[in-house]
Amino acid sequence: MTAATQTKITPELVAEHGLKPDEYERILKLIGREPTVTELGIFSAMWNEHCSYKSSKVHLRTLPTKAPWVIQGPGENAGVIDIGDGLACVFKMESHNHPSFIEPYQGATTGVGGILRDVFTMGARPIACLNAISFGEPAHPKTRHLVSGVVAGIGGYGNSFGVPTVAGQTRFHARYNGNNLVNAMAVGLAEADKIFYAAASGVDMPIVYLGSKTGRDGIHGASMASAEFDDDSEEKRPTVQVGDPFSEKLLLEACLEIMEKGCVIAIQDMGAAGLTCSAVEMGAKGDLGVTLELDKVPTREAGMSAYEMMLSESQERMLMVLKPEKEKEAEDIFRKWGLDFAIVGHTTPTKRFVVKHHGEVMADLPIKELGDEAPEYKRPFVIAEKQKRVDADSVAAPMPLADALETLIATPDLCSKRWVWEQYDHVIGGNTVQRPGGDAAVVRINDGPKALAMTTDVTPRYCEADPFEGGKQAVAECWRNITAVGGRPLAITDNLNFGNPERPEVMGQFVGCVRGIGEACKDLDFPVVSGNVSLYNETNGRGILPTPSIGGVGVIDDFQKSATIAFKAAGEVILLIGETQGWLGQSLYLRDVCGREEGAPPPVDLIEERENGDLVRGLIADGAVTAVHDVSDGGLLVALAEMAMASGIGATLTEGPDDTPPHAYWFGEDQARYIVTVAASSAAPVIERARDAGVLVERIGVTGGDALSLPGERPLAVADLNRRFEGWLPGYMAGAGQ
Amino acid sequence: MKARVTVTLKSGVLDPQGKAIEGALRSLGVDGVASVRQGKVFDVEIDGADKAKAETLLKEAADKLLANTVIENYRVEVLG
Amino acid sequence: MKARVTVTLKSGVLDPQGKAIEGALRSLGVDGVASVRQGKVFDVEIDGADKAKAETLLKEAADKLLANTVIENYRVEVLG
Amino acid sequence: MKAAVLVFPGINRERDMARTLQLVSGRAPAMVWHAEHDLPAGTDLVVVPGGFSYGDYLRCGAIAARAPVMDAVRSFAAKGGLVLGVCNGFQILCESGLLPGVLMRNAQLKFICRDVYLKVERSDTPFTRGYNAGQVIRVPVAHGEGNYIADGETVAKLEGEGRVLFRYTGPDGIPDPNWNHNGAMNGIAGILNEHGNVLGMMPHPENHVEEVMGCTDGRGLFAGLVDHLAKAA
Ligand SMILES: Nc1ncnc2c1ncn2[C@@H]1O[C@H](COP(=O)(O)OP(=O)(O)O)[C@@H](O)[C@H]1O
Ligand SMILES: [Mg+2]
Repeated sequence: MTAATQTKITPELVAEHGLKPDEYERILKLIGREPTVTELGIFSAMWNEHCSYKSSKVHLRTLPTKAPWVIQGPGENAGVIDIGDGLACVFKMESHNHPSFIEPYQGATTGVGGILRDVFTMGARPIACLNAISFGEPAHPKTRHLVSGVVAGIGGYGNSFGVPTVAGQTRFHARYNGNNLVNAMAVGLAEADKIFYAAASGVDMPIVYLGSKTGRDGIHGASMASAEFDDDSEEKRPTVQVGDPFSEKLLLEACLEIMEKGCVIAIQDMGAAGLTCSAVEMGAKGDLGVTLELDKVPTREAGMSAYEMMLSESQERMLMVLKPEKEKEAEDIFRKWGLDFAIVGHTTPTKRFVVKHHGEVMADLPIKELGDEAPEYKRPFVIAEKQKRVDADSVAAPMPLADALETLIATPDLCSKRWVWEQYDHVIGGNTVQRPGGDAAVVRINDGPKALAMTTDVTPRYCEADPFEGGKQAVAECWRNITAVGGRPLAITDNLNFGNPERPEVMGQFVGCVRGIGEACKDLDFPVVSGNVSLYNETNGRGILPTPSIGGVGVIDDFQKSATIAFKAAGEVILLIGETQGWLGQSLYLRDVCGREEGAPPPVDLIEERENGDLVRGLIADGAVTAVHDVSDGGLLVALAEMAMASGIGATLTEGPDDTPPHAYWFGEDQARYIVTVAASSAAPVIERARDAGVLVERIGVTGGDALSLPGERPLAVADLNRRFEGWLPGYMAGAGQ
Repeated sequence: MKARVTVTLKSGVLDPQGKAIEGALRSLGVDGVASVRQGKVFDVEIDGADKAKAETLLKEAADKLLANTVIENYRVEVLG
Repeated sequence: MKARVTVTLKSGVLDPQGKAIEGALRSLGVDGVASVRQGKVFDVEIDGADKAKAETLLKEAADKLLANTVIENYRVEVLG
Repeated sequence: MKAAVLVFPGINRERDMARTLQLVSGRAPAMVWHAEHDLPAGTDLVVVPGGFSYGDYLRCGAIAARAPVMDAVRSFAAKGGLVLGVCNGFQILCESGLLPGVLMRNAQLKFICRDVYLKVERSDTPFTRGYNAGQVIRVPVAHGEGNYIADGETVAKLEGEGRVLFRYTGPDGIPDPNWNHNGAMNGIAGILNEHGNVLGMMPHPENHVEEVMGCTDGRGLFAGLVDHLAKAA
């Protein structure tokens, strides 16, 4: 290591690599000498927050990850669950927040590309994408530009790659002004006994590089994702990666083909810190060393250094260990698809990670320790004091209920997101049973009758007000949405987006949310099988709202029995399942109608959640109900309006209870509730069935007509409501763009 | 007044389009092309006859909309 | 050798993209742009040093692939 | 029906198309790789499916239109063979000279995926005999560049010769700019070549053929082709 050691490792250089002085000390102790600059780069990639989870690991370990149907929990490229019939569902969610702020289109595309790769790396063909996106307040000068770029980017990649994007979430809040969030989820299908993993096995096995060439893309991208923004971060503008969905589609087909032909021993995609992370992971997981010969790496640009090649984040690349006797066959398949194929190294018995370039050893590090010895922090945290419960009687209604409903359904958070999901091809594959717009997407598996139900959920304002209840609620709502279409919820992936963990109050939000998520997962038998953490989402000292996005998957035995939110016919009885106290704290009514963002969020009773959900699922399976919708953001009246708008059929509603103020009854956000409709003749048996199950149920109205009528209020024509509901987002996006 | 804004990818930024075109030319038997990078041109008609003003205007248009300065460079020519 | 092929829409052919850009510029407050038409440039690296040969090559590339001559014109410049 | 579905790199609706052909005709189509020089013997229908061949780079369909297999398709069409291009397939047929005109960026400059209504203008073609003239069908679109444009003369000819087979309309079959999501001239969604044996269309009838999935309006196109080919045989 002669020439390589010539770059002096100064404290400044160490700091530029995002390594703290004590972390550098740890490196010196671990290797017993000063690292080369390439080695420093490798450590910075492996030990940054993004790859090492150094602030979050201790807490993530507390999450429930097991169930009889879990084939692979966290720790691989994606989680894997058994969905019966010899099939497995492979899924994960991942963030691309910082890149999407700097270059929204490319940031979003590469986010989608990355998560798709995680799924097909495991041998699964992607069948659906989902996303959860958060933007700053609409009035902020950057918001429109970010929305338009991110949405076009998510669509641009998924549409071209050829996977339907079927569900997601879109929200706006001032706390995302300087840090928008892009969380992308991919779901794939594989045969349960043909899952591929990252662990290499066997000494002297060839390591093969596949896919696109390596360029100087996003060098330090991984470190960037772990650094706070300040106002001149837009000036620093690191090279952003450009997504190439065309190459990834070829990579998918080529990978699945060589897997099918039995060529693959181990496979790992190159994501953040590309070659470094993937090679180290393959070796470390297989208890083997790895030697890389960088002269063999296909490059896009001349004169790339070892440092650059090890840290490049060029997209659409894979690393594999192939069965030596199948090498030729694999190469032919890759050449047929027009992709690069090169043997760039081999496994060794030494457990060292050795990188050679131009005949020189540029790095020689202990491979296990690179991952295992990464610093792990028990960062101090403070859990914020709980907010007071808002007494519904203390909230005066500033306007009639009808006006409030009209206002709410045209707010940025509650309005229709059609403008977004119409830019996503959500029908390709011919299996999309429920398109975006319902509680959960339903995607038929092969030719059915089985289907998967999937959704992403979180209510950040609840998490901010009470991280523990908010964490629980995110999981519960996800579970509820899957239930509402008739699905049996099986497992989740989580994407934990927070501010700077070095601030105790932010760490407190993180810890609280993780505890809440864990509790809900345990009580609902809804384990975590994969996930991702994104910290330092903070600008000028102000963090984002805590946003633990939950992506859930469930199974429906017969997709033809899945329920939808649209009213089906006039004259049907509308039933409300679950208890309504009129909880206004943190409700959108309180925020967007009364202008008060305050109070304790609605508590989540997981036992009630389960009982109510199990009842609803049973009713759907038995064909006893005609429409189903869970009650969430905006409360009961908003949910009813959504059912009416989805069908064009109105409803006449009955008076709420005397002991609850009407606006609290109609707009409160109490949890564990569903609205179902039933044919008039089956109302009584359904009510009886609920009572037998110990579940609260009440008749709240009858469907029919073309307006929504509340006692004592002017009737609201469904068509008018729909115009308002559909109007806000396109109107906003068409507005003067800045 | 006629003007042209030419927008090209910064060097080092991946150009998937260019790459695909290279491949297509090769398979069409057009030999001797080492590399292709694709960019955009905007032919703009501008009101008025003040060259300096036109240039400022076009720079503004490029910065605000026509170019994505994170990954692209642009050049403005007022042709008169 | 470096060369550039510029492909533009024939006049008379509708350009929805250009139209939309005009509208967007207006709503961004960039005033004074009467019309925009969008085209493409291809920056091509050519093997060898024979200018005449390069030009023939590029014309072939443009005719065969780079331009859709039903609606587009092209221009070839060898920059050397 | 012996259908051949062409597969170019980046094509992604070939599975949807193959499943539909199998479902409606009872026979799986041959999947034909772009590098082939010949179509399978006995092919009586060539389908160019949707997707993003070559990433839609350069111009949609431009690179695919110049693939070796397209020479075989051109001579197949010249002999009167039936060719159907859907979405990217339509773009490829235009680029390959088998159909006139071009498909430009959608007027809104956005990719749009939604169900649209199409008026079937004629029922006396192999592609539309499964429908009644004037019938309105609902099928999905999913494209960013489906805005059909041709010079005035070409459009006049297409209209005059009854070669516009599908047109975007409202649910009532009446043309309406609000229902022309991509801004195509005259609401043109699908056109026929001069000899009546090559159809290109932007919408995806292959995604609306199954009762259990909620809509079968796309089925008539394939059922009509099966019928036509059975009678011809
Ligand atoms: N919040 C979380 N909950 C559960 N598992 C997590 C979480 N965050 C990360 N993981 C798991 O840690 C592993 C590493 O994650 P990540 O670095 O995001 O994967 P990749 O390297 O594939 O991008 C994955 O198996 C992932 O599922
Ligand atoms: Mg991965």
